[in-house]
Amino acid sequence: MSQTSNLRAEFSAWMHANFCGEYECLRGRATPGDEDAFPGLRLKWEREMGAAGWIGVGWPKAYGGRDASLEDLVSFNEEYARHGGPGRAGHIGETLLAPTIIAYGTEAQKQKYLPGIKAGTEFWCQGYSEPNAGSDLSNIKTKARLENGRWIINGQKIWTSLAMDSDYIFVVARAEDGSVGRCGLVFLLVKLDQVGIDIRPIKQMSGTAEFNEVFFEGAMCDEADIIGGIGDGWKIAMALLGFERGASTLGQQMIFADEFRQIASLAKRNGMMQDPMIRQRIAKAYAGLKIMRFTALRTLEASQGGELSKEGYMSKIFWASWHRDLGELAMDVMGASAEILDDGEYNKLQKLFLFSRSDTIYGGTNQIQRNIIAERALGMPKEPRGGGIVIKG
Amino acid sequence: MSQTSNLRAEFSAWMHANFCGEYECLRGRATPGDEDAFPGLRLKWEREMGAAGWIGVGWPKAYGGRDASLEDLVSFNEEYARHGGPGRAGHIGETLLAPTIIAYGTEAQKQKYLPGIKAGTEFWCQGYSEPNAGSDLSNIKTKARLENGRWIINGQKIWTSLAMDSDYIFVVARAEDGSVGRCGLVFLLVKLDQVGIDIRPIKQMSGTAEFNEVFFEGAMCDEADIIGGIGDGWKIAMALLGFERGASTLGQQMIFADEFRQIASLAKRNGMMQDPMIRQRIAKAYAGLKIMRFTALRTLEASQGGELSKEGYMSKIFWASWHRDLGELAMDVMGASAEILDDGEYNKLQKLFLFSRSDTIYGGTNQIQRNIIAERALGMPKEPRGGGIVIKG
Amino acid sequence: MAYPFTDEHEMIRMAARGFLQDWYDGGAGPERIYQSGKAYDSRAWAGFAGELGMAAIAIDEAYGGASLGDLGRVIVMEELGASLCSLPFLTTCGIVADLIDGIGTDEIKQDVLPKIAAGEMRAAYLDGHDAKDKRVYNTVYADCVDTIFLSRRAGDAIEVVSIPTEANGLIITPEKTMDPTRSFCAVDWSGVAPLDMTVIGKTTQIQLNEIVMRSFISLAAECVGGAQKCLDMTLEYAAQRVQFDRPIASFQAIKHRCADMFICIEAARSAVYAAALAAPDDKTEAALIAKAYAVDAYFKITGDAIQLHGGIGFTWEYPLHFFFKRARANRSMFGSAPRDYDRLATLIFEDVA
Amino acid sequence: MAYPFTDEHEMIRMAARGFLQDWYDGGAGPERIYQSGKAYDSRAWAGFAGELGMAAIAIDEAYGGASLGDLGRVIVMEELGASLCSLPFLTTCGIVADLIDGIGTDEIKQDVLPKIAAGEMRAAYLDGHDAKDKRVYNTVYADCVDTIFLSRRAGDAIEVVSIPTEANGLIITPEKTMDPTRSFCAVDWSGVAPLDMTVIGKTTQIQLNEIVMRSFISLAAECVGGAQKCLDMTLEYAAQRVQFDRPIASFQAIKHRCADMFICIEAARSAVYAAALAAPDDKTEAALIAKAYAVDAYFKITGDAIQLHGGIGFTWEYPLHFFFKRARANRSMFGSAPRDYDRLATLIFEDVA
Repeated sequence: MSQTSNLRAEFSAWMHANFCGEYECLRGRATPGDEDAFPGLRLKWEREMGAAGWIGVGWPKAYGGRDASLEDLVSFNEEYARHGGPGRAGHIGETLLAPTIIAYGTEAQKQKYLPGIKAGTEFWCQGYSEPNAGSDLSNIKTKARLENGRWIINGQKIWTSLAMDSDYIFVVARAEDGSVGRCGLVFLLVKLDQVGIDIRPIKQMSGTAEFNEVFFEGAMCDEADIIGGIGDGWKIAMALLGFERGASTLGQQMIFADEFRQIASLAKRNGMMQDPMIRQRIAKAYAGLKIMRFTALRTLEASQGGELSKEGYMSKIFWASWHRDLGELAMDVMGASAEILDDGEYNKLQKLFLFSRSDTIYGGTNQIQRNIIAERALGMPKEPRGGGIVIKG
Repeated sequence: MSQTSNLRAEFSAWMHANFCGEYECLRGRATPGDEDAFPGLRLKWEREMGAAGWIGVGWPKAYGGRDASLEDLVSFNEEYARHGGPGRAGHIGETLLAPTIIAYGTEAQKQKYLPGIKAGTEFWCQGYSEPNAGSDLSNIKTKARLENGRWIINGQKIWTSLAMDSDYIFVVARAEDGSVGRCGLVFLLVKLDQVGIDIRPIKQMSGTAEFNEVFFEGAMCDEADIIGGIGDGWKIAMALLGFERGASTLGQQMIFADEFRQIASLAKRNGMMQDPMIRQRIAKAYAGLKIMRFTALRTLEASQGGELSKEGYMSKIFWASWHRDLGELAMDVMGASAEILDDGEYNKLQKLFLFSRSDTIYGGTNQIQRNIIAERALGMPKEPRGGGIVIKG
Repeated sequence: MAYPFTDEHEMIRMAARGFLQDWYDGGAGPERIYQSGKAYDSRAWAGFAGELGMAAIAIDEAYGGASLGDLGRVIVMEELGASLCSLPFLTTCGIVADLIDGIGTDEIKQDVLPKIAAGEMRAAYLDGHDAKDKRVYNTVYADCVDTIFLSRRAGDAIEVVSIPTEANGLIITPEKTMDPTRSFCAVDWSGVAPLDMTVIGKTTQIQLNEIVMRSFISLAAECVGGAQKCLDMTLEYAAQRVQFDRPIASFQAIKHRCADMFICIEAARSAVYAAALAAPDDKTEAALIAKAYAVDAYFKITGDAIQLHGGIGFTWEYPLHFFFKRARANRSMFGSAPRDYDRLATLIFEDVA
Repeated sequence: MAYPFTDEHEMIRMAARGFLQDWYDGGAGPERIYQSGKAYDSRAWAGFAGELGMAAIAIDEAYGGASLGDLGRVIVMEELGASLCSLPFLTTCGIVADLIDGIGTDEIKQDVLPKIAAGEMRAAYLDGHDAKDKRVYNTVYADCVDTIFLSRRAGDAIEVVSIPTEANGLIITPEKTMDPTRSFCAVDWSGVAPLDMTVIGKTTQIQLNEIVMRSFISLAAECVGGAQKCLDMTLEYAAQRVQFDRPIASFQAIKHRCADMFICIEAARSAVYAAALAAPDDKTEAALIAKAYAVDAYFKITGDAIQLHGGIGFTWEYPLHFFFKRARANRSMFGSAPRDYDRLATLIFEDVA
């Protein structure tokens, strides 16, 4: 985190010049809990960013990236958040799938898929979870079989965010009959717009629909649209998740900081700042923000050395729990008006309150996070799977 | 809880007339965390109570009791606490062992053991836990073998309270070689004053020693000093614990109420009552007291019908956690002076703070209580024992 | 049947539960109310209060009631809480019935209480003491009742008047709220002619508080009923949901969380029953405890239930969110739990030396 | 070696740890201090501060120090926390060294700082601003140092003076405290002749606060070190303790509790390191956060550790209780965490629109 480059200044100037006009209404929008805001305009904004070369700045130069340093990526994400840029419709393609293709894909896959991501014209979503593979992610039932040079896919994925706005989905499916758990899986790249695929939005308690069910009934992709080989699906899927712990968490934190400021400011205006207990909670929320930021820096610095440091495992549960508590604080700061829907709609803080209940669940529940921490960071023994006395004795 | 008898008035008058003079110094003493206070005088006080017929009021008349109703027992315990009577050195004999002997013992055992308990001249302690049988109470290693008409006992018990002041111990031991868990156990009545028994106090973090280790090296008792038969040990041991959920919890609650009043009164004197967060905690502690009382009434009323009602399972964890929180509150109310030992000794509230850390552990940890509630009150599946993938797979 | 209830209580509970769980219909009931855009169900009122006779539960026998007092109301409110059925029971058969019983003249009692007992009158209560311009913004069920009972200052005393909701100049504006299953209205009575207001009686602030605070017990009972329903749903889900080849109910993390939910609910239940049984002198304190404890418990339990259900827990389709929103709304009803605890602290410090 | 530390830092940590864990000796160190009745260890000071050179860590190179600043001090304090070694490091090498560096004249710096760096001077700090009768009751390590540095009001300014502990009329009374491993004294300087007081420098309340609050970071680091030690002990115990034929470390209730302990400690660690690295303008805020968070974390962790150890956890023989008592004592040191958070809230609300 020592020397600075001019990327921050360059990007900041670009945002200042371009994130305005018709895009003004996207300011601070399309964050989690609000992802259905202005779908068309958001995709247009992605193309704007792509055209200006601001997608894939962290990719290697060979694939059109700028090979930006960690420090620059942090700056990039911070500037984006500071300018109030909307939630990135392309982030799954850009920060998860693209690095996976670059690391594990064939040259043909790189040629086929990276340009559309980079241009902000092709969007991706993630096909991991299934109704019976939630916390137990390896319990995949979706099947893929090879027939006449094509993969035929049958099954169901769930909790797929952004599916309605996406062009492609990457799918973890079971290719070997009779295989269980992490074996026999494949990682496939599948076009969404085909007859064998049906997308149904899942309405959440916040009234919005960030997540979807995706049904596969004889859906198809080319034989070549597999990353790795048959049986490598689990490895690729996990490698992709590894890219998630990136500099974008710092951008997320700036969104959180913005939400926090809104709440503190409301408390100042409506007099709740006089309440000693609200003061404690405001101060603790602020401390949590600072702690998240420094924990992310520790993790990022450590991951530069190639090792994932232990404190990295706490990031998900910490931010999720923090954000859920922030939602409760927001309601308490609103006071009596917290219950009223102005214009019959949830306002931003009410949405935060409702949506944040899913934060501690999606992407690995708090319970699963504690398991992971106990086993990977602390080296404690694994939980027995079924087959103890519970099922058979 | 409808009609009243004159037992409350009678006992109150007796306490008023007799709990005075030399006994004055016992007022409010010898509660948990303070059990080493005035050992000699406490035993004398027990004899005083015994001589006046105030031990075993709940026993059947046939064994010298008064066959008191539940309501009378509640009154009795409340009056005792209200007068500030000291922790009862004889309670294990009176309220746990005696009912067990009455229910499961032989006539000879009743003749031999009940009179000493009733007179307040013979005291009992409990030999259940072992170093490797803590939460897993059935993992008993202490051995008992029958030889020439005597049981010979070898092994070790731990967390035995009042052992130093007791005359007898009841011991759960393994009589059948090779038996495991709940099988093959015996429940023996053993005199403590013999060469084969060594008692070592365990000093706690409060500096006091409520608990002891008891070592058995060829300790002996008569063949007849067994309750039930060989293999009945577990059943008897559990039946004895069942008697613990009795009216005495209401007496314990009056001790808690007294501690609470002391803390509230201190907060009033030292100005802490102005602190909004202390006010919340004081009010919540008070609410907890009231909840404990009514929960005990629900449980007692239900157990009159013979069934143990579900809410009875929460009593231990609720009071233990409440009491631990009360200890923390006490320290925070004391403020800066909380750390200082007047005259170099822990004062009553400091002892409460330190000793209460054991409340959530002895007699079944909070973790074990949650297991019990989940399995017995909520009907959830049992935990797999070892033999899952942890030990052998 | 368990203390403090008798067999008679238990029969009433079963009757109420039967009706209300049919209404609830696995969550379809609250969803229907949400879809209707009106946060009350007048047909259900006719069946529940009238035909089933539940409105009579706490009314004195002399006026056609069942004389079952706070304990009877607790039974009904627990079941209402478990179903989220949108009925003005708490205001009609709680606050207003108690107000009339406490301060009404014989004549008024004879007139009104039998109507309430028969389910023929629905009523809302409105505290207008500190209202600016004869307007308040937080009256529950004002838009679905026949009569509004308004307490207002009259010199040093408090006066309670009734206003028929069809009175000219009375403006009742229902609000959209986060909890869609309980009506919540702004009421403006500035245009009501004095002739349209009937004086029910006069009282003191202290007596009024004592009467109104009995409704804290009902609110607390609603919380216990809702929380219990959420725990039941969670236990059922955990028993059938398999992950890692085991029902998740067999995982200690789930078991212990459920155990904590159980403890929390049973503690709240004890507080509620104790308050229902409390002697008049202890009523205010016991009601404060019951309400503060139960409101916190309900919010915690609904949050836990969502968490333990995983993904499905936060969907709209699954009815947990209705309970969560009710629990959250109850945190703002009759003032917050921290305020209750602060009042309780005042009572405690008055009491100790 | 992990961010923000360099290899040099890591070497220092290993040296400090080696010395202090030998001293700790599985808990025998704190027990020996308890038995001695004196809550400091002067021999350990000679070895640690002098021979090992740890006293020099944050002193400027110009005065014979290592110039490692707050981050260097954090390393030492973490290790002191993990061992409970009874040394006046925080006062000598923290507050007093910073005071002299911040407000002393060149002459005084040249005189005192090299002595501190060499471990030849031990110092206590005493805030006498609001003292009645020149007497305070809460000075740590006053009975084991050479010099006491007293800040006091001098008109509108603050003046810092040094008093040798052998000065006539200086009365230092060690107190027995619940935490037996840190000296805690009442100090009465009413009988000290002005001649025995040397003025170190003058400052403002604001500057003094800034200097003294840097010691919050050290206190917080001590908490992190102690908490980590307690988690390590717990993990070790859970791995070897078998119940129900399984190591208890395989039970989810234990695993999840340990995971929560880990999260809590790592969060406190982040707060402490962030404060150590904070720019001068952010120092006060960062130090407040670090101290409030770490003090709460430490108390929670020691309580959890006792709970997870079961019966042995609350015995005197097992050293956890020393950590628990230290953690509790830290809750009262430099004011409480709620007070810190309230101050932080003030800073936050000054900042937002």
